[in-house]
Amino acid sequence: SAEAKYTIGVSNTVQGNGWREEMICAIKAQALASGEVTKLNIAHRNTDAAGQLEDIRNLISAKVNAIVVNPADPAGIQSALEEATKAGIVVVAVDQAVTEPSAYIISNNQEQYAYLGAKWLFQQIGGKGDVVYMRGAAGASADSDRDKGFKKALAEFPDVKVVHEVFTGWQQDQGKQQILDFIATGSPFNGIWTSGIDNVIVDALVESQTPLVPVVGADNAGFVGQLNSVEGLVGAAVTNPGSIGGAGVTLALQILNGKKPAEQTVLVEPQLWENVTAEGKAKLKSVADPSLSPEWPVSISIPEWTTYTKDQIIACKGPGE
Amino acid sequence: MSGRTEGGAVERQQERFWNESNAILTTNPLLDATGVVKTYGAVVALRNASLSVLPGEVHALMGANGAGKSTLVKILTGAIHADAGHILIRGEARDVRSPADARRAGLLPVYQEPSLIPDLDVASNLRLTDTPVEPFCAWVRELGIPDLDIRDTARDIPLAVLRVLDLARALAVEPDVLLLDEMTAALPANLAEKVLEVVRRQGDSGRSVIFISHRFVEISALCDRATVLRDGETVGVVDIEPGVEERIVEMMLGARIEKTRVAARQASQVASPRDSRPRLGVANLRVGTKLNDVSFDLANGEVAGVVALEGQGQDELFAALAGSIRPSGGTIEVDGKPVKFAHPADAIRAGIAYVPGDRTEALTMQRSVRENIALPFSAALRNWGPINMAQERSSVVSAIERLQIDTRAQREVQRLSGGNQQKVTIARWIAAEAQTILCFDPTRGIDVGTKQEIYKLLRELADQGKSVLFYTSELEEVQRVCDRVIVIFGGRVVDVFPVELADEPALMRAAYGLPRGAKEDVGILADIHSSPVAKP
Amino acid sequence: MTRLVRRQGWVAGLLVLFVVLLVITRLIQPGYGSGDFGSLVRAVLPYAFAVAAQTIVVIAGGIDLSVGAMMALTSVTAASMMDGASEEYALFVVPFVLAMGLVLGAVNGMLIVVTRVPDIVVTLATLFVLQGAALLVLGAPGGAVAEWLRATIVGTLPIPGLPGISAWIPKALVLLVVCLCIIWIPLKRSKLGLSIYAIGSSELAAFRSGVPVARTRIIAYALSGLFAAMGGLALTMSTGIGAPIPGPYLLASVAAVVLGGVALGGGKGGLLGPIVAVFVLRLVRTDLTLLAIDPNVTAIIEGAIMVAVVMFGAFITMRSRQS
Amino acid sequence: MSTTAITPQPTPFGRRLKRFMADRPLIPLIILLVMLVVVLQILRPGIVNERWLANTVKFAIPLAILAGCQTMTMLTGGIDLSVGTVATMSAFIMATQVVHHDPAVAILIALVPAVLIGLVNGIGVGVFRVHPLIMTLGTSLIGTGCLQVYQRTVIASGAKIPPFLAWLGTGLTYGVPNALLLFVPIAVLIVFTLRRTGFGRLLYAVGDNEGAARLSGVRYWQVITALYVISSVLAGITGLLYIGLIKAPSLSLAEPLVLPSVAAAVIGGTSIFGGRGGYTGTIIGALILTVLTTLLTILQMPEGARRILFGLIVLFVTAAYLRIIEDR
Ligand SMILES: Nc1ncnc2c1ncn2[C@@H]1O[C@H](COP(=O)(O)OP(=O)(O)OP(=O)(O)O)[C@@H](O)[C@H]1O
Ligand SMILES: Nc1ncnc2c1ncn2[C@@H]1O[C@H](COP(=O)(O)OP(=O)(O)OP(=O)(O)O)[C@@H](O)[C@H]1O
Ligand SMILES: [Mg+2]
Ligand SMILES: [Mg+2]
Repeated sequence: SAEAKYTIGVSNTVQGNGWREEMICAIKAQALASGEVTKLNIAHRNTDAAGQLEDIRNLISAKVNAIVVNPADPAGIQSALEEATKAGIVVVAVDQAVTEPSAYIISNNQEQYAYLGAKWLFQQIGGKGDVVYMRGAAGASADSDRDKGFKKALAEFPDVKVVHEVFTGWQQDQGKQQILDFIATGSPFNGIWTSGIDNVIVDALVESQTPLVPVVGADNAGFVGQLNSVEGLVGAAVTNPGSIGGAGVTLALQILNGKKPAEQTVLVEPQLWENVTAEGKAKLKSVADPSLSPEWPVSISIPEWTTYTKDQIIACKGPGE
Repeated sequence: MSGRTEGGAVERQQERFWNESNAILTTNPLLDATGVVKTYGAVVALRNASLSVLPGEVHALMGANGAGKSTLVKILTGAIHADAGHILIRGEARDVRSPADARRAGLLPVYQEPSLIPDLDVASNLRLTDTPVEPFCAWVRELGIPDLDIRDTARDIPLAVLRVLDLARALAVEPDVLLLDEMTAALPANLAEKVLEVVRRQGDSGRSVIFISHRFVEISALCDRATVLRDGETVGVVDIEPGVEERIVEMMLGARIEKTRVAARQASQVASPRDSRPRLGVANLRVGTKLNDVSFDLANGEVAGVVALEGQGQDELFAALAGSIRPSGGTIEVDGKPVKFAHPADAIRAGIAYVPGDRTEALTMQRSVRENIALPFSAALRNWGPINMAQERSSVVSAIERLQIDTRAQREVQRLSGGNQQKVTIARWIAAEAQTILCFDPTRGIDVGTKQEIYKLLRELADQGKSVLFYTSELEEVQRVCDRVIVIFGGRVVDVFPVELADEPALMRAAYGLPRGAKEDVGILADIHSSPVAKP
Repeated sequence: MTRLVRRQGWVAGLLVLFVVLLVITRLIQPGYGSGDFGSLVRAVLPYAFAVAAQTIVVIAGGIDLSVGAMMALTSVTAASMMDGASEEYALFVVPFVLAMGLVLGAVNGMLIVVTRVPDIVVTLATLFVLQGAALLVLGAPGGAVAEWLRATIVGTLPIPGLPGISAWIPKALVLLVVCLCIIWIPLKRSKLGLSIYAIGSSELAAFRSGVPVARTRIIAYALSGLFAAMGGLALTMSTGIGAPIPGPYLLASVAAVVLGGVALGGGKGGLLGPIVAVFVLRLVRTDLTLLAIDPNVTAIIEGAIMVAVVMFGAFITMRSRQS
Repeated sequence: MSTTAITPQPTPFGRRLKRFMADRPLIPLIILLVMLVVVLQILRPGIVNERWLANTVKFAIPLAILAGCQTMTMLTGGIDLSVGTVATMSAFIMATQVVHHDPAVAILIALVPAVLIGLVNGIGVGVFRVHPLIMTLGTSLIGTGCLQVYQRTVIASGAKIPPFLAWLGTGLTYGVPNALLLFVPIAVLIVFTLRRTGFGRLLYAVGDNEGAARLSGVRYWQVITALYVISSVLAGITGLLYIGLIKAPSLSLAEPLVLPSVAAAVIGGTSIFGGRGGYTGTIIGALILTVLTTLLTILQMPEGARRILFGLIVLFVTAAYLRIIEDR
């Protein structure tokens, strides 16, 4: 392939979360696999939109060729992205859209993610009943996108009722305590929709010997394993690949090499893997990966967009490391 | 066992008709407080206190430790609020709700603890209280501190000077009533004397002063009348005249009087067996620029006094012997073996205990009396394990009894009266059975009765073969307690007196660096000493 | 002179450190210029206000855990009020939000005075309350900001005849300096300022010196709220939106306060030190990005620097005490 | 001793009650806890059952142990903000090491960083006199960074929770959480240490007046170093217990417990300025916070309102408690 000549900057605002760690590793692995990147410049920490503005401007100062950004907020970082484009830097937003028109977007469709899972769940419980709605972090924009999708599905099933709505803050411990508290109230419920804090929920159901109800989660290794192994558990994993970061690198390199995509925005549509049909079971079996950390999504690659091997993403090494 | 309340009722009845001094009653009182009550939980600080101050008089407020003097001052100046009582200022009821109110009413206190803001410089402290700078500086000079820089931070100023600044700050606004709570207790003789002069002039110029002190010399030199408190109750008001001390002591102590007399008699028998080998040997000790070349020995069974004016290096001497600061030269020997202290723990291991003059340096104020006394037991690593509660308790209780600590508020040392806090600092080392005790002004703010007990205690310790190094700012104490007196001036030992020769004028002269025998007037206290009640 | 060195030595040291870091930055990235400095100042802006808010209560002997939440609330309030409103409307929004910070800060102070609950608990409680309120105002990041407000922190202050210098004076810096000085300098000179130091140094001594302790404390918290509101506005001005989840401003503010030489017990220090400390911390961040250091190692380095600087400070005070 | 004060009139009942409470600050705290439980039961009749109690205790225990770290450090006028990181580290390291090693070995390996961080904290605070807040914040940043670097080396190895820890963390015996097996000895040890050992006394003394402690022969650095190591080890143990409870190792596992652990200690009556407080109050404080969390989970209301309510209740509980125990 082409010689290595580009420096790519990365900006990410959540640290210590399995999904985001996988995203960073995918970025590194793809940069290495492409052979076109000399150096990655990664700003990766817990911060808000203002902090991300700072990071992006620092990346501009560092004169990178492209910036792959997982935005803290679609609108909040517009000014820095604009500055980047003006400085001739290619900007690719992953995971979430941004409002800056000059930026390219390759992102998971968060609204669709929630809609798909919720719709499956509501069908699964026969179109009526009580569901527990375990959201992400209050005030996060990904959470409000997902809420839109969930509400859309809910509107299609007038007999489904949300009996309990809480924010897990995307924290395992909080999610577990919340569901255990709810179980203790003795209120009946027919299904649980989670925003990715999933395996602790199944654990809680099992531990408290509550009858298992259908659970929708993300494609985290832990949850996928449970869908395969926990007896009597009915559920579905909706993909939300962290490897979207790798896709972002590919897109950025394409643009740098003069291959602009037709559309400014590329959406990666989620898939749903359930363990009810034989076909679904087979799919789940094939994607399960017990060697991964339970917080890591199992979809470690996106066909057509990523070219690294599993070993490469697990090694989590970028060019020059 | 303190017997503080035993038999109190009878005497109180006898002394209830306390308006004995009818002579000056013709004028209206400037400040008149009656029936003041203040309780802290189960502790009754003031039961029924009254105080009436006439214009232009210096009025002593007397009482044993914990009698409620400071509490009364705090109430009069709005720092705390009474549960009951009437306070009239110039015949009018005034609601003094805060120290700021008190200021406006012309009442200015100097509390027992310094009240300058530690992190502000002196100038800012003045500004904070709207004190005019010029008069303040004039007063400071008058009070014997010629070289104060008002840009110095209060924290860096020595305690004695801070007390003087507090006083100067009060004087500068020309208050109608000045309330001085143990103003002289922490002062060396030379500064104390200036304070007395100034206070006396206040009275002359028609202002009133409420003066709290445990030193009878000062009371007799200064005051017109005295109000005596006992257990939070006013038990009498007397005119100060020759021979009145005995009566005041009786009123103050009530049933405790008998014990005190005995104590005083015993303490006056100054004599103790002496070991030939010195317990502590100090040779050519130097600390920074303050202490230059000090040498002396301290024998087993000896009480050696140290006398010095303010800032002559005595603080550094004690701190170095206590392992609190490192000497810059010279040697210290304990039982003939040279020692080097890097930490007070080293000194304590060598049997040397240090009682600082400022009790807030020595006490953990939020902890109980018991924990404070037992603190040294736990200090060493090997004693970090379980505590033998019974053993600890017995040694703590015996120390408490020996010093007659008023343990009514023992759950937190900060609730004890100043004098009782002071006792706790000593009790700690009695309980720990230290071999050598360095006492820096241990009777600061302690009432007469207790003072006698402390003298007696120090003598007893010496009789048991322990050694005591005893710095005092009250020269008359020297003769009661010490075997020998070391006088320090300018960071050097300038003279060593056997106790027989250590009368106050002689000590005073030596402390000023004058050679023995030179006859010069060194101030009011020396005068007073020749005529016990000398009133202007 | 020695007194000046003793009092301002730490701040001077920080300033030197900042300049050294600037030089290092220039070495790492030879093209680092005035524009990049402008970015630095804009990044500093919200932190600086958060730190000012923290500094004033720490000097008064307290601590304010609600700084970040207060910024979030004021930011979402401003952003949602300006959303869809006219440009002129912002002229009303700004004073409104500042007043809101002032009042909420005063409420913090009053709760501390009235309930006598330790300030750390009161402000922890208000942290939740303010955060909750922010979520009620805006459930997710959003809102808008008036264009002229955004423009106040973009670009540089033109100084006629001196284009070279003016390129190095970003408007954001001017705004920061003006906002801080307008409050801090008169305060520092007033008796109120002295009283704030006094209650931080010794509450008892302050009370006995006639300082109205309760009122002073309330004012200190009110001013803290005001600074936090400025911080919230700065957030909205730089991002153009309001975000209900507070950023990392709380811990950063405490760290910068300590790095800036303000004692956590109260009564000591000033505003300049912490502000310079914020600049230093942000510049370190920039350098780490410019150097393309492994992001996971970045956390280690930032932590180590923080500890090392404070240790160094402790070490020199120990030395100076011994001599 | 005849020194008890003579009180003029018989004290009214209200005052006597107050004084009784003031002498036993635990009682009003427990009353407040019970009140919260009653409110919960009223809002959700039937929730207060055996299962709920077990859940509450299970979740309160890790919080209570971390709050114990805060209590002890706060007694000396310090604070330990690194407990969250330390707990997370030991949990994560154990879960990944157990894949290669014996559980016992894995646990030992997992506690090594805890000891190290404690030692660094202790030396920084005790010897170099760095403010504990900054010191522990710094080490927790450093620890987090190290953990991130570490996790990259073990991504492929997966994670496992030893059944023993899962049993301890989630198991019940006759309806009683097994975690009490670990917690009761720890709690007794902490209470005993604070009340009846020399080390405990020194914590109070150092926090109250360091200078006075020094003059009594206490070496500050020894006390502080030992303290922070103990605090860190306790945090490490908490991490092991917590991973047994949550069963999902993540890089921010115990981080959310840090602020609540400080709050629990303060609600329980320990002064952040040092010298005052104790562990029994802290345990109740942890229970109060846990019950409060449940209360707010159960109440259906917007998240914003939920947080507002949480803040207000914490403030109210602390204020009410202070009112009751204040003896004046
Ligand atoms: N805050 C408090 N809480 C409880 N008891 C207190 C408090 N303050 C003072 N007391 C008690 O009130 C009594 C009177 O104390 P006060 O300080 O007025 O004595 P004093 O006459 O000034 O004694 P001294 O000569 O020793 O200074 C003492 O028994 C003391 O223990
Ligand atoms: N020297 C003493 N003088 C006065 N009271 C004392 C003394 N020593 C102990 N006490 C008090 O006597 C009571 C009983 O003493 P004991 O030794 O049993 O304490 P304790 O019950 O072990 O105290 P704790 O466990 O609360 O520390 C306690 O309230 C204690 O404070
Ligand atoms: Mg007194
Ligand atoms: Mg007991």
